[in-house]
Amino acid sequence: MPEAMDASPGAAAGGLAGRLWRGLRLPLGDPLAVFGLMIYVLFILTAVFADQLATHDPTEILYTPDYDLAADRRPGEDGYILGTTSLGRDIWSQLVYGSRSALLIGLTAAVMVALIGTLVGLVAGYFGGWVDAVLMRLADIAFGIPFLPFVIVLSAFLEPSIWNVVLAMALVLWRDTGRVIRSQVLSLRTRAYVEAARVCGSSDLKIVFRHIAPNILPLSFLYGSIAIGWAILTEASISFLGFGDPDTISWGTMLQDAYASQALSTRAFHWFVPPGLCIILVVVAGFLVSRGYEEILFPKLKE
Amino acid sequence: MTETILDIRDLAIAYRVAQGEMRAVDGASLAVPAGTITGLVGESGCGKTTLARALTRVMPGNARLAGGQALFAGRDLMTLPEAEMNRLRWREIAFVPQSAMNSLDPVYRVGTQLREVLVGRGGMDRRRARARAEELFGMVGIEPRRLGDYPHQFSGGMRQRVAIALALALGPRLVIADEPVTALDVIVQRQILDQLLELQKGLGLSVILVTHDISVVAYVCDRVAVMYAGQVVEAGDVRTVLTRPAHPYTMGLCNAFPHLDGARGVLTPIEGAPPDLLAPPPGCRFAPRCPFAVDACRRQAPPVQAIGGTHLAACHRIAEAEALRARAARVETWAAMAETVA
Amino acid sequence: DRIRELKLITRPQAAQPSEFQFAQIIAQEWRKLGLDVKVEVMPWEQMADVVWYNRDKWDMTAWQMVGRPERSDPDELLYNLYHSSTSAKGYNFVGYSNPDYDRVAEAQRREVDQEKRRALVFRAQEILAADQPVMMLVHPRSTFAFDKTVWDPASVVNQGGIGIKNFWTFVSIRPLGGQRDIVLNSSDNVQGINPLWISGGTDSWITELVWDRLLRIGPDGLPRPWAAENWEWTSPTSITVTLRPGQVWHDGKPLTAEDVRFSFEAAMGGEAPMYAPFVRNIAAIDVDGDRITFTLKEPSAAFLTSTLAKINLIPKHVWEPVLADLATREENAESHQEKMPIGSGPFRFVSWTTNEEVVLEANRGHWSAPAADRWILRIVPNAEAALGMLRSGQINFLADFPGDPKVLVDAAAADGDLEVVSTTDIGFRYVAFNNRRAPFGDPAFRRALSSAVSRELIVKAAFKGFAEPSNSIVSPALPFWHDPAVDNMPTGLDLARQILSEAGYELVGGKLHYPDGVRETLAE
Amino acid sequence: MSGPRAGVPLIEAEDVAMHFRVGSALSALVGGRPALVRAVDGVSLTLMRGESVGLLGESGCGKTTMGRLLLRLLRPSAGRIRFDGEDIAALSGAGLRRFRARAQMIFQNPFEALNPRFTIAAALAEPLENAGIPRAEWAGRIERAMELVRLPDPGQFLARRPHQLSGGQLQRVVMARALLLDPDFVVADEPVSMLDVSVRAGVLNVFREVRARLGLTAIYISHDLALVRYVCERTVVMYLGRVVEDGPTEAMIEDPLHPYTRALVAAVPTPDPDQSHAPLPIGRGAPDARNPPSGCRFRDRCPLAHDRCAAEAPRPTRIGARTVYCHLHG
Amino acid sequence: MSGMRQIAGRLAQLVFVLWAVATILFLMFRLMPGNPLAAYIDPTFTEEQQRILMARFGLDRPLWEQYLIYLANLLRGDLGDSFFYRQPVFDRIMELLPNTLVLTFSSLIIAYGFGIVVGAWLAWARGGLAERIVIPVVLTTRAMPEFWLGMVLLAIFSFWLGWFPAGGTRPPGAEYDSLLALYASRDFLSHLALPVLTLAIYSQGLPLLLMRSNMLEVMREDFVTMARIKGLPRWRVVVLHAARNALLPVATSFAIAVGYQIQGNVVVETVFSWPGLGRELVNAVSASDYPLAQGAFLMIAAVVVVMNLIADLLYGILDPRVSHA
Ligand SMILES: Nc1ncnc2c1ncn2[C@@H]1O[C@H](COP(=O)(O)OP(=O)(O)OP(=O)(O)O)[C@@H](O)[C@H]1O
Ligand SMILES: Nc1ncnc2c1ncn2[C@@H]1O[C@H](COP(=O)(O)OP(=O)(O)OP(=O)(O)O)[C@@H](O)[C@H]1O
Ligand SMILES: [Mg+2]
Ligand SMILES: [Mg+2]
Repeated sequence: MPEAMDASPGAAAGGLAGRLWRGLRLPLGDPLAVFGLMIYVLFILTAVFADQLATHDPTEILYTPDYDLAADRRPGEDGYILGTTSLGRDIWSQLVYGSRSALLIGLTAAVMVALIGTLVGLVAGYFGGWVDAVLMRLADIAFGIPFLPFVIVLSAFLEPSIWNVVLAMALVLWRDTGRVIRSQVLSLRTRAYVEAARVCGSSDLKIVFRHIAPNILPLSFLYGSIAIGWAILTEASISFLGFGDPDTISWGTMLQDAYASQALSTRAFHWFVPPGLCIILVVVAGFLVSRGYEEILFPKLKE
Repeated sequence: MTETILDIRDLAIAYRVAQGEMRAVDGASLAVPAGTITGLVGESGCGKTTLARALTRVMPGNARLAGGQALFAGRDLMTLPEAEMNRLRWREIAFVPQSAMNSLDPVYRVGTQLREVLVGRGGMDRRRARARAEELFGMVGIEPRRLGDYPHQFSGGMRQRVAIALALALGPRLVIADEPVTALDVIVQRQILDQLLELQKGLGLSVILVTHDISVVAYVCDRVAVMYAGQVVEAGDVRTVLTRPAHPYTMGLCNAFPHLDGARGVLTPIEGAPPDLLAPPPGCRFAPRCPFAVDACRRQAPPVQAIGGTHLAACHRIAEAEALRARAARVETWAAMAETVA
Repeated sequence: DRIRELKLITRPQAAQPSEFQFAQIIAQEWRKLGLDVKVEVMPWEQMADVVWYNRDKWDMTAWQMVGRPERSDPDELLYNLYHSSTSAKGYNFVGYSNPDYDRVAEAQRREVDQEKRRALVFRAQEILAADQPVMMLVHPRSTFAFDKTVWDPASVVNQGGIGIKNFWTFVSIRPLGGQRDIVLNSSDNVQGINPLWISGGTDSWITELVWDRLLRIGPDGLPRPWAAENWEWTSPTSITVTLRPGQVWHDGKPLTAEDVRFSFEAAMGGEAPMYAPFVRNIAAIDVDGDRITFTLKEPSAAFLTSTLAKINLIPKHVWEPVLADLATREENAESHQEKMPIGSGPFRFVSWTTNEEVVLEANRGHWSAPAADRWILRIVPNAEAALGMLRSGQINFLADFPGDPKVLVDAAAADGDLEVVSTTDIGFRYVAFNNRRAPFGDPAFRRALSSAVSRELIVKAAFKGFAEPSNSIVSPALPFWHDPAVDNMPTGLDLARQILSEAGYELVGGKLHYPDGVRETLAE
Repeated sequence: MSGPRAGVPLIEAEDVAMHFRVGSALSALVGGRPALVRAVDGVSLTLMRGESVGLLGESGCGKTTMGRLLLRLLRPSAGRIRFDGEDIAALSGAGLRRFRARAQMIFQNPFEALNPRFTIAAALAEPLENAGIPRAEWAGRIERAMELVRLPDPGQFLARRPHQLSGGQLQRVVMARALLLDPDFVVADEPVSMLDVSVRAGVLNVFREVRARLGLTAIYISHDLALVRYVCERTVVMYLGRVVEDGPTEAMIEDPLHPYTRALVAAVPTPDPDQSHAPLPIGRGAPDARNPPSGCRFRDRCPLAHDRCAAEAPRPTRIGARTVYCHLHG
Repeated sequence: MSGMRQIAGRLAQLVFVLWAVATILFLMFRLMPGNPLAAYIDPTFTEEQQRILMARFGLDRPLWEQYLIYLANLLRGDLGDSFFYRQPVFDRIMELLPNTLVLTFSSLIIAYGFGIVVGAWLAWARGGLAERIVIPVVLTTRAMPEFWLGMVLLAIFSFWLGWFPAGGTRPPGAEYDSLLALYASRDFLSHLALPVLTLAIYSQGLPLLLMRSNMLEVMREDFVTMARIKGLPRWRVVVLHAARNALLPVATSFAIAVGYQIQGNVVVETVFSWPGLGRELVNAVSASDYPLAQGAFLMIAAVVVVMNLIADLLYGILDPRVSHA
């Protein structure tokens, strides 16, 4: 009996970190999702140890003492692992540092989208009334804003920076998360156990955090992991269109650089394929993880 | 007596699940006389739907025939080639599902769904199909002009009538109705049952009516079979089974129902829960909940025995039925089990 | 005082890869002198806003002057870029001010005697070389290509300082086979097709072909007769031209001297502000039959190049009502896009599809009718696609190649059907110092920075060798005006350090400091 | 807890109405009237202390809504509800917390009434924590409540999660949770309709017992007259958001006054093979809460309806201990 | 009746959203530091000339007045004059919008046709090898940056194989009587092929996955089981019952996808030199042509909002549960 009691309200408290970790409910049951998580880990490690992995400063223009640019080196040539760009920068180092921007953009965007969307959804769904009305009208507006054009316009005003993508996502893309979570909250709110919590005197705050939030967290993570991919793809598109930040090495700017330098014509596959692959891998990883969450959320899909 | 239209013998159906194979129906036997309504009762999960669906041979992907036969007019439905089975479906054997809302395709008008069956399965031309559809609607008491409506435009009771009309469309010999009134209010339920009775009598249909409500059985059925944990434990004509049950489970079931008139006596629950079908107990499956269980019950499965006429039961103490019935009427008999099964 | 962090503005890599690249290199080198240099990237519009309109707010900027035929005369560059009178508002955005230089620049513009003027132009180049108001980098080589299986290479004209993409080529280029359309590309959109509006660079290719001018700058860089048969200076301020007979507008009406007068007056009126500077010197225009006499306010050596070879001849019967209408409204002629532009040039307008193509056809009735049938300009926004289209035959004249010239040359070598021609340009690239602002007010400091960077490195690293190192704003492509004495400026970090220390600058703790007693004062 | 004092009203509902707006607010703005569902439309109801009342009616007639109104889970569109003399709409803060401790609910679907992520112990601790009961008392209270609902050996359940219990057990846990704080008033919303017949009786018995032992005031919501009869002495029959008949259960079954009640009584099937097959005294058709008929709501299905039924809504008529809303008795 | 009311409500919402977007845009463009016309004022201009130019675009008035004029003009369909072209923005946009729409719709129709069929088939063949191969491939196509995919297709099919032209909508100098004649021509189709292929490859994933999961869900529904119990032919069950129902949300998603696609076109139009609205927006933003950028943005937003509305209405039309409520 006493030990059963320990397992009880403790399960509801138990430290924020622990609760978050449990809230994460990493989709470890699904092999594809695990594969996605492994890709994440790989890229996170690369980003963390970028300084050790990179062989050069990714933006340094490399030239020989007699003023010959070390440009267009093929992989392996002169010790450049993936060769150099036609402006004389080391591709391998750029790729390695690119993972940092990707991680930065991806994670912050994911956190923004998930956090804002979740808060909006929770507040609108649970409290309803005019708060809901205002928030949902804002969501309507956000749904009316074409995203990529918005990022373009935004980058034109602010200094070119990878944060523009994050900012735009925070300003616009919470809408999907917000709406889905709101409708989820609306349905959770009428669940008998939420009603039961009210009958037994739980405050709104307690109900939201104890009974509702834990059930929508996986949904937030689902949207968060999709947002990672979106952010990275958007950053790449923006860079490709020339609105990127030239001082920050990202896979998008690398692709743009390659494209502007006609890597296609010169068949410099070693230049434009790796960043493309990295983008695809990370984005696919996001999809796989989000599918893992989907199966947690809607287990009927499995059967 | 009358001829038997359906003879189910030792039927077993198994589901593949994560933990292994579960026999949802495990050696069930049942004879359905032609032109009667046979009730199939039992608590949730005892395999009623599984049995009923098996007769159509449209089963979930993880289901498998694990033995037995179902002879329909002499032919074994379980081994019939698929093409031939498909010819039988709906023309000979029709089905009324529990939830008519979900069983009607929401995107087609009900008239279209009737026509699909009449034309596609009945081979009628469109004009005849139209006339027949109107006739069917008349039979179940819905105005023919509502053929043009969509399912969601009907109330629950009317949908159930539509489902009955659909089942009767091709003049089948056997109608299997899986809990056709469970989700309905009492008044509507009564109206549907009246309708069903009237049609059955008028058309001379044979009906298998699946339900968990003994009152419904008492109201419409000629015969009844009681299922427990995948097996038919008692069968016979309604009056006999309900007034002189021979199996302790049936006795318990009858005691658990509140009556509207008569003494406001105490209801008696059957303590405990049905067995886990993945690992059913040896011997009689009801033994763990049975206040009359003896050692033999726990060791050996009782055979189905005839008590008289068509009354059958599977119980080791069938000879003492009379005495047991008397004991079963007392609350204490069952309450004593509460401690044992918990 | 320690020298503050200096900011070098450049355009983004996507827009200007070589500029971006040389800015990076230069900053990388200057840091070795003990300076803090930050490269700031901004798009052209923002850069223009800062540099033109906030003249005391910036330190240094990468800049570019493009080669236009009328810049074949050195006057525009010498006077406008560095004369102190244009410092407040005009082209002298660097704020260079030197009375000696002003005198020389004024003198050359009035001097009608070629030889004497040449000496003055040389003198001006030498003063600039000594003062280094800007850090001259290179005259790039403009590189174009065409399909030599379609066009006869002998019929392609290479205009000095401009390259093979020029008026003369388009008029004379000769098809070898059945493909008789010039299909060329541009990476910029066409803004308008308007003889009274100097819009985008690409637009001028079209206006040049559709509208004739009295004179045209020849492949040799000198003005030659065109719609005017000849010209004659009757006094230092008066010039008479005779119209070539038999010219007609594309709509069939004859071209008269009245039309010519109308064209110049249209530019002098308020409705075509961008042409106004070119006709500001005209005091009067008199018409006498086929002869038109221009009376100038003051002598001008560059009048032929910058005015007579510049103003488009427009039909009075088309434009007179238009201009009268515009005079009553806020819009000016720049907003008037003719549905069917009418000129008298060797090509006639056919169609314009936004962001896609402009089609002109040969004006067979022209006295100098082109050999090709049509001139089709395709808008291809990026180099990769342009090159691919050239190789696959979807275009046959590569008129705009923002990409890496080396890739083009390699591609041509591999292909065999393509001919690539590169020509040293009139235009040039440089880094402008803001002369108004410390520490750039000190010529020694400017000289030191300028000599710190090897131009060879710039040529190789930023231009892939497709540029000529330069220390003069007058291109070597104009041999008559270019002063060879200023070429070959010595460079090197050691030299730069020497200049700095001679001028009193000191290195303290690895950072460069002003000479003793000099304090940094900025008028913000 | 004060003992039951018969004859003292605990709950008084006066002319309570609950109208749900369906459809979006914006379309209402543009198109005028929004669609209204009159789930409860003018119900007056008084419950004495210790009294248990069955709330009977077909699906959608507003039973659950009424129950939720009484517990202040909804705020009525009109009318007033007093609990122990206090208007519950005015409650807030500590007053509301006290009310929450005194008025409890037992839910229809025990599988949903407990948060699947909580252990049974955590679920049971929640009301105690909210009521500010000292932690030391929790175990004792929980044990007592579990005993009340006849869950022998509670220790074996506490660490489990809901899906590891059977329906009957779960429903008893839900009851235990409702009884933890010694409430005065309990609303049971069809507590056995999701349960299997064989276990139903057990839960009903517990409910009857607990009510009697604690002197609870209770409302038992159901659409099954036989069940109501089993647990309640008094029954209120609702039809389309209104009360049609109110009185002692036995009398109602013996002699239903309202035509609807009559049909209801006739329709209830019994496990008796000899029951009557006489046609039901009611027309076909389905009630629609969005467009209820004028006057008496039952008139379009009523075999005895006459002109007056369409014209005016029937007023309550008292006949002994019973009240009926029908013009036939007016 | 209530249907009309609902449409009226949604229209009001649409107008509200467009107004909000227009206002946000206005504020963004006007509150930006610096002279909006900087890029278009030649330094040789006199003060007077500059003033005239400012007045020409109404930039000399106070902000609120500009805003009111802007709104009033919007109502009249007047999006102002482009700085870059010195022409009415509306005309430019109307010239480019059809190209963008053709690209969007043709690619989506292909993507949806393919996605629906393959998605349904995958649901049918659930759990098989096909699923294990196709799904990762589909996910990968959605993860590819569109421009990257476009570049690769361009390199292969245009530059190397020479099967398709690399850009534009028509062969050089080709003339057509009308836009329709152009769109109906073979030349146009060959120009359309690569950008459409790029977009279609990118977009097919959504309908495919959606169709598959809907199908899986619908196949579990009672009415599908019932159709089988009725002894209906297998194809009828799968196509007329399962697929027909699974199609509902997919069809609705089409309209929403149009909205999404039209935003994404920005990139593909740039790769394939496609004279459409997206590329014009990029040009306008790069050229600081605010009126044009604003107009193009608004037009795209309008398409998005209208498509969202159509999605709603479509749902109502296609799903009898809503339309016949
Ligand atoms: N597709 C399936 N896969 C695995 N197990 C199943 C499946 N369908 C049913 N079962 C299990 O088989 C047993 C019998 O189910 P069945 O639906 O036949 O019972 P039932 O008597 O109809 O119950 P109810 O009264 O609830 O409808 C149950 O334990 C059920 O959980
Ligand atoms: N939150 C709500 N919003 C809109 N309508 C509602 C809401 N809650 C209930 N209703 C409607 O109010 C009416 C009464 O509902 P209520 O749940 O009270 O009925 P009930 O008698 O409990 O029915 P049941 O026996 O099916 O539980 C129904 O028509 C229902 O659809
Ligand atoms: Mg069943
Ligand atoms: Mg209810």
